[in-house]
Amino acid sequence: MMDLKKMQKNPRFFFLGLVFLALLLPWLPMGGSTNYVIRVLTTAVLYMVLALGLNIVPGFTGLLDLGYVGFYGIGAYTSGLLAIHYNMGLWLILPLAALNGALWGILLGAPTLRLTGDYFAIVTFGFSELVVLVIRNELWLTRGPMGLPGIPPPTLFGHPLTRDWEFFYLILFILLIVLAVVTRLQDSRVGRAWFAIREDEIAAQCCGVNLIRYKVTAFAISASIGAMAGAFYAKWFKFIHPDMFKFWESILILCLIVFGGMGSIAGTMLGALILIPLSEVLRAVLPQSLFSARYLIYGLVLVLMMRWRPEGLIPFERAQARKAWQAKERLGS
Amino acid sequence: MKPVLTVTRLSKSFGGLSALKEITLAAHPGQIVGIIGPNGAGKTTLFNCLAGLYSPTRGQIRFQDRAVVPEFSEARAHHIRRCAVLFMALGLVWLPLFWSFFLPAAFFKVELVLLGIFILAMRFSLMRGLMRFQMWAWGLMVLFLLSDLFFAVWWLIRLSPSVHLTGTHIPLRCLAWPWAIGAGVFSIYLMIQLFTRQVRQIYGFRQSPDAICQMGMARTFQNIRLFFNLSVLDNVKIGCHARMKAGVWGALFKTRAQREEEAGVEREAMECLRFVGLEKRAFNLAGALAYGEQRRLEIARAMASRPKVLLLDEPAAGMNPRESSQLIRLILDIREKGITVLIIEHDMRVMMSLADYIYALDYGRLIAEGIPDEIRNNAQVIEAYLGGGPSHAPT
Amino acid sequence: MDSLLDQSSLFLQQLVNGITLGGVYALIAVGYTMVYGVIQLINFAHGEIYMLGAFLAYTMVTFLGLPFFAAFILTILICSCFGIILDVIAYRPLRNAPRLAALITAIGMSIFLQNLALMIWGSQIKSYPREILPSIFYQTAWGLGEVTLSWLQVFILAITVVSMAILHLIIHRTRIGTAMRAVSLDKTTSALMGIKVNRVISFTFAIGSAMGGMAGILVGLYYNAIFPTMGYIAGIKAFAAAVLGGIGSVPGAMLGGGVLGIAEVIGAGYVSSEYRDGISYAVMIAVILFKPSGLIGRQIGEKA
Amino acid sequence: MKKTALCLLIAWFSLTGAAWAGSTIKIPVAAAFTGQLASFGEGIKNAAILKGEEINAAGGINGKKVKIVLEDELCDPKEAATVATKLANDPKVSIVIGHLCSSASLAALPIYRDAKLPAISPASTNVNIGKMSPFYFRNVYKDDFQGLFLARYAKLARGFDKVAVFYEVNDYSMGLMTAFQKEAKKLGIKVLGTEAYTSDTTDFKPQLTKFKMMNPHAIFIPGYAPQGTLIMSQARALGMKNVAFFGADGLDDDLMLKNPDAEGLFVTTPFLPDKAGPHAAGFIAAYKKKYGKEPNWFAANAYDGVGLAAQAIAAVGEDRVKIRDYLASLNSKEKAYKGVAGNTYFDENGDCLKEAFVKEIRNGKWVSAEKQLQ
Repeated sequence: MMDLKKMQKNPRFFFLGLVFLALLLPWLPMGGSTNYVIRVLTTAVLYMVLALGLNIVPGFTGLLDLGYVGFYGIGAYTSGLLAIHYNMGLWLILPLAALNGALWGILLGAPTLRLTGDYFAIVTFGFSELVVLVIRNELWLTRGPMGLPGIPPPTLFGHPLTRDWEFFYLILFILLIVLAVVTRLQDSRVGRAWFAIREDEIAAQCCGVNLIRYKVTAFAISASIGAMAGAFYAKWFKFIHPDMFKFWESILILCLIVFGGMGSIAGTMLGALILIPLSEVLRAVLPQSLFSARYLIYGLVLVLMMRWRPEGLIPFERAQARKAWQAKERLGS
Repeated sequence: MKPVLTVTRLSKSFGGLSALKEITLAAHPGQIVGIIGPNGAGKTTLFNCLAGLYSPTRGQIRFQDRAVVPEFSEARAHHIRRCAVLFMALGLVWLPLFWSFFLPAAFFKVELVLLGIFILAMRFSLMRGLMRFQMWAWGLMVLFLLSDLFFAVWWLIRLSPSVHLTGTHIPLRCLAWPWAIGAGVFSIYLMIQLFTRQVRQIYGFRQSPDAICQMGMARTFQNIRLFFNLSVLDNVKIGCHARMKAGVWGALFKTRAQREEEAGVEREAMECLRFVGLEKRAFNLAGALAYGEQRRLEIARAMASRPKVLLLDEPAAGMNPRESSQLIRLILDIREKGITVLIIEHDMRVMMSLADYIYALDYGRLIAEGIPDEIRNNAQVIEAYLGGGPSHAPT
Repeated sequence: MDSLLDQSSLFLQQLVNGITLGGVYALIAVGYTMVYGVIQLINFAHGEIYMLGAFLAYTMVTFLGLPFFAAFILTILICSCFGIILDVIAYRPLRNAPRLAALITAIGMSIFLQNLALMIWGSQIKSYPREILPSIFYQTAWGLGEVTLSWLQVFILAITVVSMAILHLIIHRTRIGTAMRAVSLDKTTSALMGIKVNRVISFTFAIGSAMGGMAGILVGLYYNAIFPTMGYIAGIKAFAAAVLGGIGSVPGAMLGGGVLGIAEVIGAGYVSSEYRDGISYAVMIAVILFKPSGLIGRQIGEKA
Repeated sequence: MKKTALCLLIAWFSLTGAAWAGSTIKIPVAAAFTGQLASFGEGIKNAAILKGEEINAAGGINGKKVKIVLEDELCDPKEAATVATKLANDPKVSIVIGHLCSSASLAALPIYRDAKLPAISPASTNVNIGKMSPFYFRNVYKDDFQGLFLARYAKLARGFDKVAVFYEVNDYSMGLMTAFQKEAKKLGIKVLGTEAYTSDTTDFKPQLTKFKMMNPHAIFIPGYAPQGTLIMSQARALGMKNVAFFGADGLDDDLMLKNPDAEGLFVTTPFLPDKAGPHAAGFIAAYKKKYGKEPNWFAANAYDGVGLAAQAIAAVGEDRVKIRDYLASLNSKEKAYKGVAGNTYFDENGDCLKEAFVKEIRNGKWVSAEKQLQ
């Protein structure tokens, strides 16, 4: 892929170009359906954030986490409840939701993280199901299946955000923050420890990496990112419902990172950018009877990717090679 | 002078067969200690015990007057775990039933949540050997139990059949209360027993591999265990991990300290690579290296943690004579840095030319020790090796 | 407040319900437990096979108008073939890939099959026509006061027990069974011993899937409802049962199924019917955390 | 990155393309036409199309032809929100008929509100929909009314005073249950117990066994038909022979007729073919002719919804706000829209009061119960 080369040449320029393009989007002419397109793209970016968050666990640390949507839901309900009962602003809610997510991440992670791959997956899955069950049945807290309607919109300097492009910019902003967090972690001691665990747990241990601590850290950070995404989601939709946080979501997000390339940040985002609008394309293309079965495609993506290109569109190795290349530039040797 | 590493009467058995029997050895600073023996003699098992990957069945390992493995028995650890699990299972079984008989479901759910938290805490602490944490968990549990008993008595005092609660039935309640209280008392008893045991065990857990690496004991592996998808440089950087401080916050906010540390580590990593002669390949992926290079990279990674003791597990395996002579020079250089080297090697030429002192193992038993010449002429060793086939005969 | 007698009969009735449910779980659990025992893979798609079994039999009975027992046998055969196909096209290519890959493939397969069924049969709840079974099945076989046990329940339990017994014999008495146990211990070595590993694995899939399909039909009969997503919850609960009993052991699956079924029904009956599904998840998590080897499973040693 | 560009391009065209349509009056109908609740959506679809054809046959609205556009949202809140945005940003759309499920309505509602797009829901009965947006109307009664009505009917017409409630864990069902319980307490009906199930449950025996021991006169199932029929069969199998079952409009589905155990079930419904007014006769006949079966209440309400929309557009043109004001102005019996399912007029919340009827299954057919509560 040639423009990946370009990315290697001057990644910063390329990146800024993308951001600029994104900022430009709402003002392009689209035959009256701007808001619709923007809404779809907002969803896509939201899933980019989610994918980046999930990526930390299976991508960086190499553990299959099927319970991610649980944290997403926790974040959404934290945000919704805080907004309704204490009408807090988004800027207070985001960190609180993140904290709550991290807390639950640690509570779940600490005891389960020593399990072997597939048992871990199953336990996380059970966790997310339990979260949904609790949300469903604890009416006094979440109003259960009645959902949580009438969440006030976020405000910026007293001016409430209602238009679609405003939300688009907001989620872009969140994406940039998360992106910064993830990249910085990736290039730090923590990130290296994660990669080491992913590559070879025992060798990592013998290099002085404290498995449990770093796994729990990864889990907590991933959870808090998920919760932040959830917080935004609640503020954006203004209505949340237990059905929005079903197991499907976890699979969908997993599908994004598998498709894009587990462990490579660019890949994850690319995956989200391709697969999420896909479902809208399908809505336009498929007849209604087939549209309800569109998850079939995602299942197929998982299987085929694993069969023919398990490393995804932008493989982890290539990301690492690029990093090495940049290090070479830096050291000038 | 005092030995840097001492192993006393170390034994390790997998199920029935014992891989190590009563091994006792010592390594002095700046020494190159060789460990030889035919296949299956338990050499690698010994290394795994030293590096903390296995927990020995019996025996003691001391590293610079610090206990890597204190006088410790697996059996006792298992007993603790059994008690703990039994206790939790009991809690899981009796609390729900008990509550479903006596109190409305709301209380019961709260109880289950608390129990859940308690169990997570318990599990976490058991796993990590964080005993203080565990005592807190127990304190919590005591509170639950006492409150339960209190409620039970309370309900029994006012036995009004009119109370409308989930499944409150007089006959069942009459059955329930002695049983519930009995269970409560029993679990409290169990708890106390556990408590005392744990207190005795507080410092009784072996060090984990990462802690051992922190102490300054690094190792390489017989079957190469590199991080193949990472760059050579990053491999060595991870080797430096043990000495670094930067945590999540440092990474997020790129604090000055963190930046300086990163730069320093990068420099040192390059030095390590230069030391083993891999600086040219620093920016390739480790997977792309040749076999010999990968072996040297493993050594570089181990060196990066500035160890006091270096464990080399068959470093010369599969090397041609030129490479292995290079290796010998490398190891001698390492010794020059004042690092103690424990080395497992089949290639007797390498071993005899390197080692200051040699321990010979066979079937997990120490059959001979001494300087190379003694070993070379030791009848038992020769016998063991001839048993292993003449090709291995010491030269 | 009702009398003690009513209470006891209520409890008995719940027990009966629980055991029947447990039988069904056990039948599905066998598929998981065998496949896991042999290639250490959680075959998420197994729940889907159970669902397909139900739908295949339904299609045969309603559209092709086959007699029930013919459809029964035929479905089981098709399901076992299907299991083999699944193994060959999806899992075999990944034998030497990292476990994560195989696991993700399994999940993908399960989603794929579920939505395929959604496309073919639609999401409406279907039910077998009552005529396909002799009416005796719907009469009570055994009634003590308020407690009733229909012949259908007896039939289900009988089939469960018998098939389990047969399975046990196959695994412990026949050559292929020995081969299975060998492969489950060590693939490469048994390959060196001249065992055709792939064939053995396919055989395992076949048997497991046959059981799954059978369970599907029985459930379809018993609850009179089949729908594309039925495999999802049932699959997870069955897996919980397998883990509870000790994954890799057939009697374990049976025991686990029974215990889980009873636990679920008692929980729903006495504690809270809202958290009914939660019970099985909780049991599963607890077992995995504290006794991964299950009630009577063999120890899973952690290799350093 | 090329791939991305390509996909974006495709997405772009399919999305933007979706908005362009012919120069007719678009009346989108948003409901679940596939998925679990498709059978409900079907009635809505049929009736809407039927009404559309009738309008066009009569020369359209002010000479313009009407185009009924079906938008499937699977009763999934997220889908509903996306569909809602699509409609809200389509300049051709000036009013929406939808949504079906209350959760979908709640998700779509803020979007319509922000876009000032009026919507008429033919089926969302959740209590707090109305007060949340001035642009959301519905020509169906609310859960609280229905639950209250059922309680009264059970007590006064059938004389039940020991009832157990077996509810599904969803907004519709629980709304009904609470309303029912409130009224039941007033009327002195003893609610022996309430048990829950979820939409993917197939084994109801544990809960039913509990009910059996309480031996109630009747069991109230405020859920949907697919589970309802299972519950009834399993109850009979457990030997609950002489317990009556009743439910709300969620059970009003021909699926029940297939089940011999459902004999004697009675449910509320906003529309009964034989109780309906004179101008309903034409609709029923046409519907039967076109689709070969009796219209259910979903059909009737959808039919009225489209009719109402057409009337509004005819009166004030295609301006969204004007239409909204027009609908809001229908606030008394006199101004009411005379539909096939009774008169439709809105209170200040955009909710409407309608009378409910009761129909029951007698030897395998839906017939209106001889005892009605007027």
